[in-house]
Amino acid sequence: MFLGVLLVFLLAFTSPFVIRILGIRYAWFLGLAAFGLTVYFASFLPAVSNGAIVTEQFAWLPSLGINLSFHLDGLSLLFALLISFVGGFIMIYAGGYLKGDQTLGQFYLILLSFMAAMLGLVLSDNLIVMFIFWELTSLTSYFLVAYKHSYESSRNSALQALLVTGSGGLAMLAGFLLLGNIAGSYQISALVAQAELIQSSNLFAPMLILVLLGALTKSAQFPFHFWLPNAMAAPTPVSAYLHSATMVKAGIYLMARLNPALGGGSLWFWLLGIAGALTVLSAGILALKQTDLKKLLAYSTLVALGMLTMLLAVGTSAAVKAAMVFLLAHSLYKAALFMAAGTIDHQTGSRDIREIAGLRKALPVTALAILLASMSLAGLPPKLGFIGKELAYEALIVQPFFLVAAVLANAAMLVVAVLVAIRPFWGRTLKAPRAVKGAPLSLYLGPIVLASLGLIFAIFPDLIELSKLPAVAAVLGKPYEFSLYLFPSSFTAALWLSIITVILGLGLYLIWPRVFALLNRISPQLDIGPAKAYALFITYLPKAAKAATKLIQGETLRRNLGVMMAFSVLLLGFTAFRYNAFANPQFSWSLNAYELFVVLLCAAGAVATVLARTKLMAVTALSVVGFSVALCFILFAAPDLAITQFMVETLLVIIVVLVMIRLPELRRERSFSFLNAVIAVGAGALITGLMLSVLNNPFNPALTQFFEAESVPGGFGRNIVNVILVDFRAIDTLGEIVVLAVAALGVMSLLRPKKEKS
Amino acid sequence: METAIILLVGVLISCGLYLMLERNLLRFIFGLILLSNGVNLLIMTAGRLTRAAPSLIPEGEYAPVAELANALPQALVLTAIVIGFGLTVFALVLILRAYERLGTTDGDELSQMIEGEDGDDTSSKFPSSQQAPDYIREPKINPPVLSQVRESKL
Amino acid sequence: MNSVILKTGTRLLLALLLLLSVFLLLRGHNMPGGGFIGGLVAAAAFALYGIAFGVEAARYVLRLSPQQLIGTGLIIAIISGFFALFSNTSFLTGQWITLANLKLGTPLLFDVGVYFLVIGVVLMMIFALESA
Amino acid sequence: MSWLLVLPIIIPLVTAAVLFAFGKRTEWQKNFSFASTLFLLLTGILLLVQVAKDGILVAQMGSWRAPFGISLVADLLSAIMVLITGVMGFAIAIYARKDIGPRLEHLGFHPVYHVLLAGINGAFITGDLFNLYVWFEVLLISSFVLLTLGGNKAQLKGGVHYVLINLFSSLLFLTAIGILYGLTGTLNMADLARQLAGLPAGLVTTVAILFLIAFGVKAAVFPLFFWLPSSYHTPPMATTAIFAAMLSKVGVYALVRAFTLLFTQDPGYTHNLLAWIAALTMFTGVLGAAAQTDIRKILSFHSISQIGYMIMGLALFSSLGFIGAVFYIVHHSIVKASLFLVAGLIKREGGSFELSELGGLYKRKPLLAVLFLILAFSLAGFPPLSGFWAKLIVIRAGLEAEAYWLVAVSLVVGLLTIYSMTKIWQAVFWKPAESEPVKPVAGSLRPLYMPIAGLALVTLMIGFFAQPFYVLAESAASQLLNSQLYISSVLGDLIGAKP
Repeated sequence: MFLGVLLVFLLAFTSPFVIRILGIRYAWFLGLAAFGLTVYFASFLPAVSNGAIVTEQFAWLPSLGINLSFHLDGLSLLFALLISFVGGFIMIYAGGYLKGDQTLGQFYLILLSFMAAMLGLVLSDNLIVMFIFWELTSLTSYFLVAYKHSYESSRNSALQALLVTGSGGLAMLAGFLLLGNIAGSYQISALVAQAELIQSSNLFAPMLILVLLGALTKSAQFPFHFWLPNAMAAPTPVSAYLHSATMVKAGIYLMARLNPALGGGSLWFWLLGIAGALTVLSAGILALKQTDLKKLLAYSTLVALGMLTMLLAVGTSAAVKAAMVFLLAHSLYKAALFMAAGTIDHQTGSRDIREIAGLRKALPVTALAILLASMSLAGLPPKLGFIGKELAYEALIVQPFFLVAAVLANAAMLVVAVLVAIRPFWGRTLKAPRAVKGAPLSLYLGPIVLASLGLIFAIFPDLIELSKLPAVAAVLGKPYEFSLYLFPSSFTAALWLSIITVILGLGLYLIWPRVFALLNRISPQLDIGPAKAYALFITYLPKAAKAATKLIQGETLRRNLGVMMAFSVLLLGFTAFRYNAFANPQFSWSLNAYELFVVLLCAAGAVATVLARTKLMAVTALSVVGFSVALCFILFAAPDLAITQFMVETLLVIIVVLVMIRLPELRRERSFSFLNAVIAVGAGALITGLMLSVLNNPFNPALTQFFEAESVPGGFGRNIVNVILVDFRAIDTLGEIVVLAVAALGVMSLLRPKKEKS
Repeated sequence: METAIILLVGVLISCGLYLMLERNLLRFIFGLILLSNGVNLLIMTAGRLTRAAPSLIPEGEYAPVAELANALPQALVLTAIVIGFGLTVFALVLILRAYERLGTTDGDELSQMIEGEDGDDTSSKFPSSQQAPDYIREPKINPPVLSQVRESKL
Repeated sequence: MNSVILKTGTRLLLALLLLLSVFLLLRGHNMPGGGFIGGLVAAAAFALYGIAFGVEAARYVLRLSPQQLIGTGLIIAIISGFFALFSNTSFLTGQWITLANLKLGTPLLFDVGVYFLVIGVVLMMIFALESA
Repeated sequence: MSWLLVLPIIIPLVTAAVLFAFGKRTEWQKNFSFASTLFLLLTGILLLVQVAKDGILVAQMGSWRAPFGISLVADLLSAIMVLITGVMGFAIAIYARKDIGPRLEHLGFHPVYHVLLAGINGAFITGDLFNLYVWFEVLLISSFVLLTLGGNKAQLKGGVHYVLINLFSSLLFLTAIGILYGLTGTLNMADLARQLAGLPAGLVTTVAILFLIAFGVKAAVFPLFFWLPSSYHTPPMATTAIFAAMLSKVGVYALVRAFTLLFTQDPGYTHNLLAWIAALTMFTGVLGAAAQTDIRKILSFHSISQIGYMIMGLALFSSLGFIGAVFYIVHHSIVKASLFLVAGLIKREGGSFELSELGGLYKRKPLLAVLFLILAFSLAGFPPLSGFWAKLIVIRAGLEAEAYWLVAVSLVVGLLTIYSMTKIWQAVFWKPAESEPVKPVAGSLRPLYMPIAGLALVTLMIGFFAQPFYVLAESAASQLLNSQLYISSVLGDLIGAKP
């Protein structure tokens, strides 16, 4: 399995090169490759139908419990088959659709990477590995949606998709990590056995919310649904793929996959149920205000996803069965519809249902495909969509609110189906932007095959039954037997509901022009939803960030230093206070008269420096400080230090003067800053206090004693300070002279450009 | 006596920090010098002060015969003085250069300047003085004169 | 500056100060002094010479450029640490020999390196500022 | 054996000294510089292998035994940091061959670059607190010079900001050392760790705050990071790259060392404080990035934000937290530096650093686009690149430590990181160019692409083959958690003796 995924990746990364050799035949080659993959997966069908699970495992990051483990059960198999089978048609279709595009190689690179990531996602048995593939699908779909990236709208839509699914992804990562912590393993197949332990954990609720955030954003559930219609900016083959078997179904897959471990509780039910029902209702309404074929279909996808979410929320055997059948039906008809819509767009240059009509003669196969597929969309017999809808009604009957939502939305879907299937093909030929030619085989092969499959499966439900649709058992986490039939033997409640739906739908279609106008008139006032929130976020984030940064950072160096110093003083003061660190300071006042004089001189110099109005005064005061510090060193028996201080001070004064004569006179500061003074004095006081407490502790003279003892015998020198400098701690001195050297070089290079200019 | 020196350290640090928070960059350097003097004294004091003999071992002896001043902090301070010297001189020259190129020693003015071109090594990429806003342009007047102009205005 | 007295005096002073600086350098291991202080004195001597005769003249008397002095000083200091390789001890371990009652060792060599470097550094700074 | 520890410092120092003394011909300088960084890289590999094999290595400078002489100590963290310095030093030296013009070379770029490397390695490998100060100053002064080399106006403006703030923090560090010395009478970090255990915890923790602030400035954490965004965008990109790769990492390293070895008296207070700082650093950094429109400034602010993640790992004070911090340090050094190098190429190929003035590079420079993509998405933490593992480990550590609020912050910051990386991507590569493309620069730019490609390969490698890196980080973390190991390795038989 992993090899298969890798092969698709390999195909992806070689496509820009291979396509140069094969040209447009490459599309057919890729289609065949995908069908080959389908056959490969199909070969597991008999075994998996009997409850077998195929597994594979490779070590990756075993220390964290992250391994490349894969398993193929009914659910994974259903998805793998859909991804590869639908994918095959998409590859072929894309070749025709994007014929002549210079960057087709890159397109296939991303599309194949996306396909590989989807396959990896549904096959992984490790939460983290699954997450990695999950993110890869987000990433690759970002590039797919922005394929026409020279348009700003494409870029924005792609970013929106990435940010919405990305934020869900991040939440999901946290959820997965929590789940792993609770269950002690990231192995998905191991979670089922731990279901009770997981659900009784006190972290269960936050974990579930985090995980579901990922699933709901990915599957575009309310209130995250807004990115999906915008993602129509992608080329049609991409939309067809993303909407039918892949991307958006990833969230559904995840919920289904985790259902045995996490499902069943009331939180699960309410979260998914409400999200699903609201998605179904809002998407059903919003679909009625569209005229763009792709947008119409996009909202119908949202309805389907909402249905699936509601079914998974209910989670009974009947609901899961309905979900799986509905999912299969939807994948088939939605891919067909999108591809057919794309064909219309490709051939006419428009996909607005108000602009196109009478195409049935020019595009007969497409017309047939769209008719078949939209029957499934409308839930009419004899299509698989009908069976799926019946099953769904049957399962939802226990929840009246969900049921009402489903019936209303399906009525709207009937409208959409009619709009999509009838409008473009019947009626007078309107003036289309482009003269209509017959479409090539690559453009109608996919739609007609997929649409017909929905018909075949519906007429011969045994085909599905034969395989026992092992996905259902996988989602339920227990064996499950069932049978499918196109028409029930009697008038069941579900059938009545279907009839009601059709009547409602037809009625709605009759008043559609008015509904359309009404919706479009009130929609600006209704623009308060999550899409608006996202728009506000995107617009105001940079502004808010700028304001916040300005607030924190300020604009001036002085402000920065002030904040840093104030922070330091506050933190240090708080800590000292918290620990009562200055509890017992030590005082030793014994001071000779001349010592006192030196100390006072130094302090006076410091104060004078602060008060100095002119450069000269400041330098004079500074050198008083410097030389009195040198005197201090003499007083405390440090001759080397005193000499150094004297010499350095002299040199520094010379250099300061050399520099200062080129600088303007000191300006008076506007005023005495009380705040600055508080900070400065506070810092001085804190350091003083700290030192007084430190000096109260006994001093450990071990180091100095060692140096005194070793200076002559080991260092052959009597000046201990010098022996420390050149021997005991010579590497300090090495660093010190390096600093000097670089400082000198820096001074020279700073001053040199001026010399060169003059 | 340690207490007195520590209080002196406090004064030096306070004065130094206050100066560092002033607008004039030259004052910042003065503050820096005060601060480093304060810190040097602090390190000296941390090794405990003594009025005893310097840390020299008398001729003919292998070890000190009487109490000596603590040699280690002296060595540390010596290193710190030298390093501080190098850094201070560099900072000073940097401010000089900044003044010559940007025409101000006022930290606030300097920070609020809008940057012209980026930091490429080819300085020829700077916008020509016609297009550049005032403060990016090379000061046309010689710096000392500029300062006089400013003084007289104030 | 054209004062003959200053020029003659400076020449003499240069010699004297250089001598003093070497003295400070050499006695530094036993008495206050050392490479850093010695280097500063020597640099002061050259700086004085520079004031009297101009930077170019000072550069000429110096023979080596300040940059080369810095490099040489640094190399000497580092090399003094490598002598330890001969006794298979770690970097900067002192190696000593006795020559005619005089203890000579690599820490002294290290100090010589510091001495040259300090001369170079101070002169480089002062020359740069003077000629700028 | 002891020489292996000195080499990471000595190789660049000797190189610098030679270039100082004899480096007049620039071609010769370049080759010498290149060869030296190659040796540095090999030394780093050798050191890491040796430490992984034999455990913590210690060398006593001048053969004076600890704690009297200065110890050089290489535990796994140090060895990893030295290796990263080697890798980045090597890659950026190649880039600099072309990026740094003859004018800056003449002004002394190469010797100072090597001094910087020496300072960085010195800081990573010293076991002595005052010596750490010295190496800090070495790397600081060389960063000052590199930052202002050439002295154009933006550089001078940024330079003043950077230099003055860092001088302040240096003195703060020195103060802290002085106070700690007064308290213990020693400077050797292992000895300090041993002695601090017996001292009043309140006083020690107060001193710890001083170190937290001093190192915090170097590491550029909230609210001490101001110098970074004011200056990182001004010098040539080769310089910025080595700064972004290593400078703030030295601060992070120092924080890690201080708050695993020295100041673990009251983690309930100090490490909680670190957690708050980490959260605020992450958030303010990424907000800053969201506000900018200059690529270099976006990347600079990102550095701050990412440092928050490293500090978060430290603050969690657990094995997994440390592993995450180590992973983050390594990942960020490589990726962020490469992104700055890419920014330099964008400027050359697209003519600007400003997002609004750029565009169309996806079509014109696909290789650059691919390189940026790998690096940017690695930075944004997309799997399976190195940034993903770093993020994953830190977040998991946070969850295990039940620091949920911290995890929440890091997740939100993760989203904003994606936002600001895609902002660059969309504006520079996807958006059509507004104006005519700039004239192609004379000469081949291949030498500029090569190091970036190499580094991008490294982030891919870490991503795809994470296990060996994880195991290494795990051992490093276990050494950090077990400070007794460090102490006994340095002090040896002294360990039994009373302080």
